[in-house]
Amino acid sequence: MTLIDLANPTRFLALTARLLPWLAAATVILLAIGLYQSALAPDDYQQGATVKIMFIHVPNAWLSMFVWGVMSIASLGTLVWRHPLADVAAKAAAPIGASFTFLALLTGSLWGRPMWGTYWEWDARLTSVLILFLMYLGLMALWRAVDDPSRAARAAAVLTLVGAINLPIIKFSVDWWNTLHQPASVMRMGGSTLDKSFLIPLLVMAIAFTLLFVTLHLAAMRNEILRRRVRSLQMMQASRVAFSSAGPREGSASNEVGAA
Amino acid sequence: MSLGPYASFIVTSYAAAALVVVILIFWIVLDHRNQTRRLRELDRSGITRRSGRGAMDAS
Amino acid sequence: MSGSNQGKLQLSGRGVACVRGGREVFSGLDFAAVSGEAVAVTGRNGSGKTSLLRLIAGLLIPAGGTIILDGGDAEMTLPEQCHYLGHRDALKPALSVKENLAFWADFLGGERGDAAASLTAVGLDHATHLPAAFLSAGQRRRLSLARLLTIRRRIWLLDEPTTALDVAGQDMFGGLMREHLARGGMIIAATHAPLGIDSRELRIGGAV
Amino acid sequence: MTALAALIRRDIRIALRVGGGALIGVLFFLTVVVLMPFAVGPDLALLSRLGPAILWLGALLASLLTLDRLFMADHEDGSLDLITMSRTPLELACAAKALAHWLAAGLPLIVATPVLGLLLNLDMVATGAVALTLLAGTPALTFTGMIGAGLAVTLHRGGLLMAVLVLPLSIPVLIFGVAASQAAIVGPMTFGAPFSILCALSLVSLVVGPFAAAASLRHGLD
Repeated sequence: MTLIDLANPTRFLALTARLLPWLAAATVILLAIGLYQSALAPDDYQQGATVKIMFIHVPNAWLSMFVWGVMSIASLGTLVWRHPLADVAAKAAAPIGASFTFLALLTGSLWGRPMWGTYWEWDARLTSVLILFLMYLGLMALWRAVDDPSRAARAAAVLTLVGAINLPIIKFSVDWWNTLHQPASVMRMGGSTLDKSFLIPLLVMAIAFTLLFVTLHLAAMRNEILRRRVRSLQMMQASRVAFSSAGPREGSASNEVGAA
Repeated sequence: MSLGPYASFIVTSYAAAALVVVILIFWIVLDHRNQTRRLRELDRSGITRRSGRGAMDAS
Repeated sequence: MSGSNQGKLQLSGRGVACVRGGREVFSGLDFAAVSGEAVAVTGRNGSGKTSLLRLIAGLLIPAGGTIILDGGDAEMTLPEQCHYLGHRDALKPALSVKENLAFWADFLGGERGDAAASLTAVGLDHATHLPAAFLSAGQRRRLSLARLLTIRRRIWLLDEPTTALDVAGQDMFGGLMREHLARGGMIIAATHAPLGIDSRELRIGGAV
Repeated sequence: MTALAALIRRDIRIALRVGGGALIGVLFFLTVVVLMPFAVGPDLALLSRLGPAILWLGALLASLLTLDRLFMADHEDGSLDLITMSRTPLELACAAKALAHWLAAGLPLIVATPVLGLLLNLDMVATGAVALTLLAGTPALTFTGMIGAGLAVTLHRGGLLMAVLVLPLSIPVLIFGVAASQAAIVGPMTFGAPFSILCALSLVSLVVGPFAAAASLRHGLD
């Protein structure tokens, strides 16, 4: 299967149908292993058992950026290569990416509460993720604001790419803003290298969540293709009504064509 | 395994992650059902795609 | 039917004047119409055809003169007994055909039950659940006509009603208008094209 | 009553459908509030002191900026003509539209307040106070903003002009809204006094707003 083959939505649907069960199974197995290992992981000498939050926080934070990367590539696909599935991929990824980013924020603040004493700290990293979350929501609002998906696709693609360029700048300025105001008061997860007993479950969880994203993304893309198919068929149906009202004979004729 | 004094925070984060993922899955499955149902209804009312690949839609 | 079992309607205007944007569009206009009659308001562009309809509909305030309705429902004002079909279709693209019609039926006091029959009458019964955004200009016009049927008002104020309608649509609309007149309704239509039914012409702004 | 209920249902439905703007208001609110700390600095003590004011300003801007299309859309597609001609008094129709707008765009702001309160380091009492004052005050914002939306139809202009016209009108609401929240958090005033004035402002605007908007719409028709 090359990228050209995938350009045909019908072939893509067939491929998805074959791939999805395997992907789902792999995700479940990896998640089970990851959860088991993170349950067995020892407590951190500084943070105690709260370090377990890391095993879901970090994969979600990783995915929040990874999904934006996927959307950026898809946007390039829309603008440069005009790949017909690119904007489907970009649109389907946005809500999933937003969910992962939300989880990263939520688990981050639940992790921060025992560590810092507040749920929210205007810490550079958390703040950057918050801005990323807002950008995801803005992108979803953009997709929702325009009824015609192919028209929305261009605008969303431009916004996604501008976001991808802007995110490092935002990250940098937030870092600068943060250190300007409160020099290194926030204790982050030990600066030293992670112990192996944490690293392995973390890696497994990260891979499991990535697989989860791929599975959900493919399924959401399939839905999006079907949604567009429904839309174009409905528009055909709307225009057909004009014919059938011209006379009953024509209407029944078109029905027969459909039934054949 | 003991979760220490902050057990509730750990459990809440895992539960929230599970909840959000389940909602996502639920939404995607429901959406799929809706779209296929609409396609079937359209098919019944005699509207098919010009390319005539209606048979592939079921897959 | 609200039409036939009520008395004769007589709409009359005396010395009606209309000023828009500081410019006098027309003045001293006298006109009359009775139930069962269609009046075709004609005139060149800018002669005030639309303004006259909007004056009757109460959407503009006359600069002079009076417009009186005799024989109507005494409890209702003139605009409340009219249905105005303007250039714009008053449809929400986000709502389905059925939802659009049901809203106006609820809001303007029509029968929801009539909605389905009206949609069949104008040839939109296959599209009831589709968003109005999918409709073509002619189909949107047809949906407006369905609203005209659902909300039974004795006086129809029609502004270029046949624009965007195809030949079959114009035939259908002619039939609807004849039915309305037979039921004791009144039609006042601003039009360039022939209306498709017997009508009395009211020419305004004759001086060129 | 069915007429008004139908109008409210329709407006909420449109706001929630694809292309509707109900949730964009919340997103705007969220963004404005998140921007504030970048200007003020991440000092949590300072933020929690400014919190009620920031939340109120954000809610004020969010609810007013989403209002300018309230009558414009209906005017552009001709719905307003039919609404004006109907048996339902235009004042009541205006009130129904404003209520629908508040339900679709105003209530979500109040729901979002606790989350934003967390970001601004407000404690439970403070967040509750701000949410309560917003609940009492945002109807006033919507119903005064409606006057501007009516004028926008008359003037054939929306957007910033409308904001310039309406923002001064909402100053009293802002003053008593923030005062009531501050009173609940730090004192020294009692919460009751500014809060009851806030409620009174809302009630007055519930009466004045529809009449003013309807008057301006009647003159704006042509």
